[in-house]
Amino acid sequence: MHHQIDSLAYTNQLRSLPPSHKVGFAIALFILGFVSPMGVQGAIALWLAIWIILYAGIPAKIYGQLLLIPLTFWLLSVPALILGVSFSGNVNPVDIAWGSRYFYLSQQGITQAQTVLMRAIALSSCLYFVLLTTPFADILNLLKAWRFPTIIIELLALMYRFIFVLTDTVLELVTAQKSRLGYRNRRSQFRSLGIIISQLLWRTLENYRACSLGLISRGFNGELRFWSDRQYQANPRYMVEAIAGYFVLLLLAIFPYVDKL
Amino acid sequence: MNKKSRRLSLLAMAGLSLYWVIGAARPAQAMHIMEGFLPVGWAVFWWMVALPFFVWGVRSLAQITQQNPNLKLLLGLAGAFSFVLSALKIPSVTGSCSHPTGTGLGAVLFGPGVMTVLGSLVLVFQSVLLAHGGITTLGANAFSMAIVGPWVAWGVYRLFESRQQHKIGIFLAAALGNFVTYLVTSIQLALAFPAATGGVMASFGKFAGIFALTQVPLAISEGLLTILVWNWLQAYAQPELQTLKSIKGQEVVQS
Amino acid sequence: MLEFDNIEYTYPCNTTPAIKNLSWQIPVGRRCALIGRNGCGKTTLFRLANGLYQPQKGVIRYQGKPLRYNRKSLSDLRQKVGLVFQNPEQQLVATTVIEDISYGLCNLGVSEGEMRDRVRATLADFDLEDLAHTPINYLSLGQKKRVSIADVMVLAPQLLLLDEPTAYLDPYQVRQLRRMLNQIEKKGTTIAIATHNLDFVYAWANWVCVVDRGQIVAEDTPEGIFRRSEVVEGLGLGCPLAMSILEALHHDTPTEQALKDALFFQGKLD
Amino acid sequence: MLEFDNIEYTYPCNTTPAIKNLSWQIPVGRRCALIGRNGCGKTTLFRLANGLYQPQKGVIRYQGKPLRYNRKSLSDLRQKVGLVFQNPEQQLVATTVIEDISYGLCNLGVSEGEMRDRVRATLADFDLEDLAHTPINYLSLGQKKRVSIADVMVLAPQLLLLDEPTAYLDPYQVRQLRRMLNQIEKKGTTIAIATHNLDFVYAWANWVCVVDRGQIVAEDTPEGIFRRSEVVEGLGLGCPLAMSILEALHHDTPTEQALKDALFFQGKLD
Repeated sequence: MHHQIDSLAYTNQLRSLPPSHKVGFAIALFILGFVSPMGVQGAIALWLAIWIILYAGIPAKIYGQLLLIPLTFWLLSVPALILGVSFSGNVNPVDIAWGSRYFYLSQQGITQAQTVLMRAIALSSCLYFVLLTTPFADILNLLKAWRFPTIIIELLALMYRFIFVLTDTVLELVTAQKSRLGYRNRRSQFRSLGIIISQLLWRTLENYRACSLGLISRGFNGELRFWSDRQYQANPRYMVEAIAGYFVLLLLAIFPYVDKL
Repeated sequence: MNKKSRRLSLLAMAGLSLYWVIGAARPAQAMHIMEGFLPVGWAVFWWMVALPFFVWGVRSLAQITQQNPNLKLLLGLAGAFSFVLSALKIPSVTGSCSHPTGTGLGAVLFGPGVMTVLGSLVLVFQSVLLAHGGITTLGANAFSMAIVGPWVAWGVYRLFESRQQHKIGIFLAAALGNFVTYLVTSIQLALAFPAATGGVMASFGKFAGIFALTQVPLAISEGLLTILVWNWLQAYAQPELQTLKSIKGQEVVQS
Repeated sequence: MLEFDNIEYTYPCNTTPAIKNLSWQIPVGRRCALIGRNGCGKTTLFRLANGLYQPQKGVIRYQGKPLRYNRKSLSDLRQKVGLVFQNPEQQLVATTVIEDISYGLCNLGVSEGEMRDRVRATLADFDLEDLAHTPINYLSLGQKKRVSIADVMVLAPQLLLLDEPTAYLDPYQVRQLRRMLNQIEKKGTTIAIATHNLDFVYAWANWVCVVDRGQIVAEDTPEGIFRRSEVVEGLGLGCPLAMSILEALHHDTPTEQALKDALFFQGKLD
Repeated sequence: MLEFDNIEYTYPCNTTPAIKNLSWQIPVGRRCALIGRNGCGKTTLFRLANGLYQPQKGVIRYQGKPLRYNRKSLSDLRQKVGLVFQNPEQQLVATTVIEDISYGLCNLGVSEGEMRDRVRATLADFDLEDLAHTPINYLSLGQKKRVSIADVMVLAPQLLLLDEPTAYLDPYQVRQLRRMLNQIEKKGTTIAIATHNLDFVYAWANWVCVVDRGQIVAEDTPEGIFRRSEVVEGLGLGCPLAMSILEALHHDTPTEQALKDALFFQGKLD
């Protein structure tokens, strides 16, 4: 429940780059990663690891932990992808029989699992690059510039602010319960959690009442508008590397097709 | 040769089972399809399916908040509440811990249309703050978690509410809201990765089977927990429930 | 400036009024402190002054004109009468510091240039320039408190109301707050606070109003107020230590200088 | 009783430790007060003492035995070392007063009869009998604070830690709190508080520890501590007014009685 990614995004070394550059770079790689062969996907993942760890200064350990998340999901689905069940008898000699069923390793499944793994790693890297280098306030400003519906931007901004307030509340409540011997067994776990959720809803509405007064007292007129003069500095060195690197990857991606022609 | 490859195959399967046990130990976000998991075609397809629901939800929210701008704040807080709820760890009846979906409680408290928008935004924050789920798979995840889940929960709740069986209604709404989310996710994975023999149905059986072990007990836990919460709210938070009716009530008028 | 005429206010769902038959005028140019037990109506009074609640009886007048509860008049009132809430967590709603400070001006619809000037000047006044683009979530409590005052001061109100400004603050931050209030006062803004911190009241205020059960039961200079036994004993508020000692030793001229030194020492970091 | 041996603790997601190389012993039978700036580590220290956080380095010993972080030992520790949180809003976890007070005992799984006796006795001790079935959300702040202390005392701890007990309270309630603490002490419970309220420290404590940047930088009697300039000026904490006046007039015998009277007057409602 600690919002580590957000605090890294706000302190990382690429924070002052224009968010449109960072997001644009990630989207371009994203599209490339979606359609390119596995080798290029691997190259994208490695290159972005350099950006994230070396240029942005995100601790390698934390980035590794983040990459474990897609990996875990992949591991979880691997059996479903590559294990086949057949009721029609031996497909090939290595199958294992269990009653009338035959389990086998599906060649198609193994290929699929490999493709999915590489794609997931490459695309997750692109997503993480944005998450770890661009603070949420910058993303919101970008969405504003891209003319997303106002109501969505307002809701995102409010949710962002109050997720932190409510998380603090929950953490305090859980700590208080633990200090009074809560969560000792399953029964007390259920009871304590029931209380937490109910209290959380109650406090959510308490916050609503207090904050709406706060908004009104500063002249709320139906819209939540804010102003900011955040300045960004484009970095030529990074721009050159991004563009040059992207072209190399693009060539590598289309090379096999050119060959076929 | 035959014997050797047979042993290899056994070994591979043992390894896979081990992987799966390790994976199951942290099923935390098993119900979010991770970034990059779906092929282009299916990613786009689910975006296209989810988008109309989302747009419809946003438009009705825009109308509600135009009439009563103060509700924006309430909606933002309700969204934050849903996020924090889904980040809590609840004990599953099997002993492990996992996250509730919160779609059942959310749908009953805020209404299913509102939950479509809030649930989708919660998914955005889950990927932004927790790195769970993704952007290409947002369409697919939103369809299972923010559209099918809440509407099923809402339908079930209304059905039992009309028969004056509130508690069963709440339990089933929460449990089914959670369970259906998992079923839809399994279907989505099965469609994207049909098995070589048996096709989509066989594949669905495999995905559903794998996630069932973690998800069914969790659905029951979420149902039980939601009853506890509901009892409390009924007994001590009547004025608060009235406040929430302001978004739900207006939504019904809209639709 | 702001005048309450026979006001009564009852919260919805309550039966006893929170404010009853209250007639009062905020003293212009004075440093005014409201004291009273928890739940006596101080906060309600401030919210009435800001037009957040509409009294069921009586009239509130701003510069002689009765307040009307329509959008235009209220928006005018709230520019002139700023209110800082007790809990900054419930007042800050934007993502970053600069956005939060700009919120009030955005609602007024000022021009881009004026916006920049006023926001930047406020950031400088409250020593928040380095924090301008910091997300609210990463501020410390003292910083949040500072932002919550800056939020209101950016609108350049004529009257600033602060509800429990010293709550959550450590002694060092309380002294910082006092410096901040001095600066605000120099710009011509009248300040009124509601607080439990009697030492702060004695050190800062020159006019004290005692609130009890929804009414102003006494107002006077701090020395005058804390000499009254119905306040000190009847309401159980007690007397600021500094004053009771000064009083006890008042006729003892030789030691008065030493005492004053001690009092001065107390505030020497100001 | 409770002993910290070279403790270091860093919050997850933080780089600088909140507590660093801290070795300290809670003085048994003394009224101990921890003072220090906001964010200096007082609260963290109390939570370490309650086993809520596990230090990355060092050992915490309770009655000579090193604390182990398993369910059983922690549950034993938390019965012996009670912790009252700063904000009662975040400590009260049940629905009604009586349920909240019984929460800790329910978790312990005591028998029905013992439960009734202990809860009833605690309700009586804290003068909460009339409020027993009131929902928490309808209590006033002062009442919530009382319940939050009763919550912990029902477990009959040997050591009671209070984090900012005077926050949110009005002067009358602060005096009530002092009476409560005196009663608790009479029953043999050692009390330690963390606070910003220096007057309260001077009036109540007989041992003061100064915390700065995660370390205990000084400990002494109140008179000893507030005579040190590195505490008063260096940390910007200042000196309690009562003491600085007493000091200033120390050699001036004729007026000392008057001064003491004034100080007594301050606490006369005790």
